[in-house]
Amino acid sequence: MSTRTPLAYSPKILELFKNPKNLGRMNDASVVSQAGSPACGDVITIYLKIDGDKIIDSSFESYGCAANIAAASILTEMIKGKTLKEAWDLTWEDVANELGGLPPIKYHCSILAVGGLKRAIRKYFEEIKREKPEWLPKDLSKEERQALEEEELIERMYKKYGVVT
Amino acid sequence: MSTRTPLAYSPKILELFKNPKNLGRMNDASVVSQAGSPACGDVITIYLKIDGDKIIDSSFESYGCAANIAAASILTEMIKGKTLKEAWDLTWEDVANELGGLPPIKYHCSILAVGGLKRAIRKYFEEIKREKPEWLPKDLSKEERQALEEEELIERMYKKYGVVT
Amino acid sequence: MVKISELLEQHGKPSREVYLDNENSGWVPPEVVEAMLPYFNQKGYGHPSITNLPGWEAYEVVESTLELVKKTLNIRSGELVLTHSGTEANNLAILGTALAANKGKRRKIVVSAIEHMSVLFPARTLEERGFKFVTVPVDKEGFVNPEILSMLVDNETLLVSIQMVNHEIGTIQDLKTLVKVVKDVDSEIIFHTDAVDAYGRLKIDVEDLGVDMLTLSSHKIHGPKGVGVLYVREGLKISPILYGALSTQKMWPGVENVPAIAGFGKAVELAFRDFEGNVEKMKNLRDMLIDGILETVPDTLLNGPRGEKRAPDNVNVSFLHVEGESITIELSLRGIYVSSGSACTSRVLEPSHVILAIGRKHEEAHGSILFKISRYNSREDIEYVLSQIPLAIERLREISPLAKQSKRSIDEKEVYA
Amino acid sequence: MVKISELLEQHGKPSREVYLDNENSGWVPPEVVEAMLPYFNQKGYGHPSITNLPGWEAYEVVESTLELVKKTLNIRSGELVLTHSGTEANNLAILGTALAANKGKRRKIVVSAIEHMSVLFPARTLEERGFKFVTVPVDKEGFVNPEILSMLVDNETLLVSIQMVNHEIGTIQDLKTLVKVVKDVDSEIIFHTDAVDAYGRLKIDVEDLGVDMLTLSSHKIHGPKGVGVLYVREGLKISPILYGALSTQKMWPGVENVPAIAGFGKAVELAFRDFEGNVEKMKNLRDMLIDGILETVPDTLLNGPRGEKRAPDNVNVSFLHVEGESITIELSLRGIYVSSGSACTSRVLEPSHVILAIGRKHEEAHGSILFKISRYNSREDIEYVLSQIPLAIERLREISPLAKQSKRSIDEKEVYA
Ligand SMILES: Cc1ncc(COP(=O)(O)O)c(C=O)c1O
Ligand SMILES: Cc1ncc(COP(=O)(O)O)c(C=O)c1O
Repeated sequence: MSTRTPLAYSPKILELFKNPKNLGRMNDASVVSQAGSPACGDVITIYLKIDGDKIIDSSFESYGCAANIAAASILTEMIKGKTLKEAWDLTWEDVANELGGLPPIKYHCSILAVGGLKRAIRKYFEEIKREKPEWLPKDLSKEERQALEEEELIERMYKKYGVVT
Repeated sequence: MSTRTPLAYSPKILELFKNPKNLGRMNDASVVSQAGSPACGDVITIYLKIDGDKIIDSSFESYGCAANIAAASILTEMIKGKTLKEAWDLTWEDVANELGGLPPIKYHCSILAVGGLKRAIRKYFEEIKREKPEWLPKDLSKEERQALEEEELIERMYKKYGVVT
Repeated sequence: MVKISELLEQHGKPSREVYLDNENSGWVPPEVVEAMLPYFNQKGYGHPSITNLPGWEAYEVVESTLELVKKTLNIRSGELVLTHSGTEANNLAILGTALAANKGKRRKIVVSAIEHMSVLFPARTLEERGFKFVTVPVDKEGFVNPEILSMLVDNETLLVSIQMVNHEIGTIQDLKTLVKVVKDVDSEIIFHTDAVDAYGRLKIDVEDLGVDMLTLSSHKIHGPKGVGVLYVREGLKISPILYGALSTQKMWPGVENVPAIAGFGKAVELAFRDFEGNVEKMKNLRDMLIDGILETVPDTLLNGPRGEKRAPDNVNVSFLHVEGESITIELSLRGIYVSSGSACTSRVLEPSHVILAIGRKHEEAHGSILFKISRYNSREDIEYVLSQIPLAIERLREISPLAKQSKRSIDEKEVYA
Repeated sequence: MVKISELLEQHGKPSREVYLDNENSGWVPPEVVEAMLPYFNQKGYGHPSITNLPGWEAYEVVESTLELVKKTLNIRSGELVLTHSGTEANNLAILGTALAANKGKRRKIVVSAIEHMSVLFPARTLEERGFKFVTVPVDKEGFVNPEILSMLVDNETLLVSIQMVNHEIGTIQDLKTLVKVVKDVDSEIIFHTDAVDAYGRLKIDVEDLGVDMLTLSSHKIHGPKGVGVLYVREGLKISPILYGALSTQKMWPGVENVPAIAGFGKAVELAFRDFEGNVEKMKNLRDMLIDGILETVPDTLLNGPRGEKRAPDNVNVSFLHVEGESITIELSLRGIYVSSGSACTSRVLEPSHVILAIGRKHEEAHGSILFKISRYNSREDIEYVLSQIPLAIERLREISPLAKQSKRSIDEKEVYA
C-alpha cells in the first residue's frame, strides 16, 4: 500500500466530476440541509424529496473540490428509493467505497456529504414532521459530529496557523 | 574566481606528470634531501649537483600526487644553472606560479618541494661544506618550517580524526 | 488502491494543451534536455572531484555553469553552493545561518509574511531552538513597507529574509531599499533573498543590491529539476546542515548532479539570450490574460499589483463562489494546466498564506488560480485559455450553492440547517 | 584561473576507455536515459501533487517506481521517502531519528567504523547535541563481530546504523545476525542500514532482515543522479530535517524529481531483469581482475574479503610505494577510470577511514585503488585493464623514492635529511 498523500483520485470521482448526477437545487424539496462552510472551502447542500418513509428524489449542490462534488453526487444516487432509516444507516465509508476509494486527506468530503444527509433527515423529523422515530438517536451521529467539528476546527486552525500578524 | 576546491590541475601539471623532467636518482649528487613522509602520502627527494656556488644539475624523485611530481620536476628545472643563493630565494609561490597555478589544497606540494630544496642547501652548507654563507638564515625558512609542520601536523591529525577506536 | 492509469484514461488527452503551471514544475525545452544528454554516458559522467577524465569533464560542467550564473548576477566574489532544489538552498540559508550563529547573542529572524514555505517553515522551526521568529506584514498588493521593516529589525537580529518576487502574486519588492533600511539599522544583519521567481525575469545585480545570500532554482527557469543554488557572500560564515562526503564544495555533501547542472546552464543561457525580448513577451501575454479574465468573468479579483511592479509571468485571480481545486481539474479537462491557492491543494487545512496575507478572505483564497506564463506560451495559447475560462467557471458556479446564494434571495434559515 | 578545457586537451581522449568508477558516479545506460525523456516535456512534467493531467502523470511515475522498489525489497508496509541522494537519505535516517527522539532518554548512536561518511558524519555531529557517538570496530576484512556489537548496545541506545555492503572494500555483513543481536539486547533500538552498495547486487528482504530503515541511491545502480530513497518501517516516527512546501510526502520537502525517478525505475527494472546473470557476470569479472592484479604486480595487497562475502562488483587493491591519486591519473591517461582511498583524493588530510579501519597502515591506504565493476563491463575490458596496470604501476614506481628504497640498501641517513 502506498503511503503517499497525493490527490490521485479514482476514475469514478473524475467521471462524476465531469457528469455529476442529481445536480442542482430542488424547488419542491421536502427538506434541505447544508454542511461545511465557505471559509473551509467545502459546502454541500443536500435536497431530499420524501414520500412517507421513502426518499423518492434527491439532489445536491457543492462548493468544493472534485471529491466533494463526487461524494455529494454519488450519495444522492445511493439514497434514492431508500427508506429514511436505510439512508440514515449509510456511513461515510460506504460513500468513500462507492467512489472507488478516497485519498485520506479527502475523507472529510465523504464525511461532509453523509453529515449533510443526516442533518437533513434529523431536520426533517425534528423541524418538519416534529416527531422522531425510534431509530433516530438523540446524540449526533459520527458524521454529523465530525462535520460540526470540522466546521469549528478549521476556524480554530486558521487562527492557530494564520501567518498574518 | 571560483571558490570550488576540486583537483582540476593546470595543463602544465599534467604535462609534467606525463613527461617529468629531471626524474630519478642522481648517483653523483653533491647533496640529497627529502621532505614529507610516506604516512602523509607525500615524499619528495631532491638531488643537487653543485659546482662552486652554482647548481649545475638537479633531479628528483616523488611519492605523491600529480601536483607533487610536477612541483618537484619543475623546481629542478628552475634551479639548474642558478647560484645557491638564487635557488634559496625561490618561494613556493614561485613554483606554484610556474606550474600555472595550484588548487589551494595542493599548495603543500609546492611547499614540500621548495622545503626539500632548502633543506638540501642548508644541509650542503652545514654538513658537507661545514661553513655557512651570510645569506643563509639561522632560522628555518617558511617552506622548511611548513614542511616540518606538515610532517608533524599530519601525524597529529591522523590521531585526532582517526575513526578506528 | 487507486489505479492512476485509469484516472488518466478517464481524463483523456486534450487535443489542445497549454501549460501554465510553471510555478510548481517547470516545462523543460528540448534544447535543455539536449544539453544534459552527453553527461549521462558520453562524457563527464564521472565525479567532479575525482582526478580522471570523466571527473574533470564533470568538473568543467560545474565550473562553467557557475561562472555563467555569476555573470548573469554580477557576482564578483563569494560562493555558489549547489543543492538539489530551491527548497534545499533556502533551508541552507536559514538553518545554516542559525547554526553558525548558535552561540551568539543575535536571536531574531525576520521574514516577510508571504515568503515561500521553504523560507517560512525553517525560520519558524528555529523558535524551538530559542530564536525569535518575526514576520513582516505586507500591504494589499504584497509589498513590504520599508519603515515597518526598519522598526522590526534591531541589533539582536541575525537574519532577514525577503524574497525578490513573490511566487504566487508576483509582487516585486523594492529590494534595494529594503536591504538598505536593514543595513542602516545594523550593517551586521545578514540579508537573504529568495530570488527563485525573480531570476530570468528581472535584472538582478547582487553587488548593487547588497544582499548576503540569494537563492535560485533550476526548474523555475525551464531548467531540469535537481539543481538549487545558494549564493553566499565572500566572508560570510554559514554552517552545513547535512553531512557526508564532500565533492567540490563544503556546504552541501554528496556528488553534484552534473547532467542537471549542464541543463541548468543551458536554461540560464536561453533565459538571458534575449532577455528583454523574453520579458516583453511575457508581460504582453500576462496583461492579455489579466484583462481578458477580468472583462469576461464576473465576480473575479486580481491578486497582487498591476504594471511594472508585477512579475512579467504572473497572473493570479480569485474566482468567487467556486473552489480552486475544482477549477484546476475543470481546466485540466480542457487542456489548461494551472494551480490553485485553495486549501484543497495545499495539503494543510488552510488556503494560501500569501493570499490571506494580502487581506483576502478565506473564501476568496479558496478560489484563487495561479497562471504562470512562460516565454514558451503564445498569443494563441492565451486566446484559447480566454475562450475556455468563462465556460469553466460558469459550469462550476452551476454546481456551487454559493454562486446562486449570492444572486438570489434565499431563506438562509432554510438552507443552513 | 585554471582552464579546464586545456587540461582536458592535455589529457586527450583515450582510444579505449573502461569506466570502473561507478562507486563515485554511476554511468547511465541509454535505456535509462530514454525512460526519463518523456517526463521533461511530453508528459508528467507537472507537479505530482497538483490535480491536473501533467501532475497526475507525474504522480503515476512516483507511485509506480516506488511500488517496483518495494517489490524488489519485499517491503509490505511502511514508507519510501524520496530524497535527492543517498547522502540525504542517510542524513534523514540519522538526524531525523535523533530529532524525533530529542527529549527521550535514549542518547546513544552506534555505527560501524567503516560506514560511508554520510552516515558517520551526521552521527558524529550529534555529539554536539548531547548524544553519545560510538563506533563499532571491524576485523581485518571489515566484518563487524556480533558479540562486540551486542556489548556496545544497551537500553539507552537509540539507533544502530550498519551498512549491508561496504562501498570501498565490498565486505558483506551478516546483517540478519547483527539486527538480531541488537534487537535481542533491546527490541526498541532502531536499526538502520545503508544498502546503497548492496541494492542490485544482493537479494535484500527487508521483512526478513528486520531492519527499521534502509537507504538506496539511484546512481549506484546505473540510474540517474538526483534520487535517494529512505525506507521507514510502518509506525516508526522520524522527524523531517528540512522544511518547506510538501508534495506527496511529509519527510522531504519540495517537488519530486520526476524524470530522475522515472530513470531510477528503469534502472531498478534492468538490475532485476536478469539479477542472477548480472551478479554472476560481475563476480567473474571481479575475480578475473583480482587474480590478474595480484599475479602480475608485486607488492600489492587485496583489501577486503574474498569469495562469497565480497560484493560482486568490488575490487580494492593497495599498490605499495605509489600514491593513489597518481595512479588514478596514470590509469586515466590509459583510458581506465578508477578512484583511490589516498588522502589526496579525499579532500581531508587523511586517507580512507575504511582502509585504516581494517588495520592497514597509512602508506598502504594511500596506494589503494577501488575498481567498481558493473554489468556493463566486458571480459575484454578487464583484459585491457590487466594489460595496463603493470605498466602504470611500474612507471610510477620509477618515479617514487620509496619503491627503490625498499629494493636497494640505501644510506638512510643520507636520504632523510
Ligand atoms: C519563491 C520560491 N522559493 C523557493 C521555491 C522552492 O524551489 P524548489 O521547487 O526548487 O524546491 C519555490 C518553488 O516553488 C519558489 O517559488
Ligand atoms: C555506501 C554508500 N552510502 C551512501 C552513499 C551516498 O550516496 P549518494 O552518492 O547518492 O549521495 C554512497 C555513495 O558514495 C555509498 O557508497
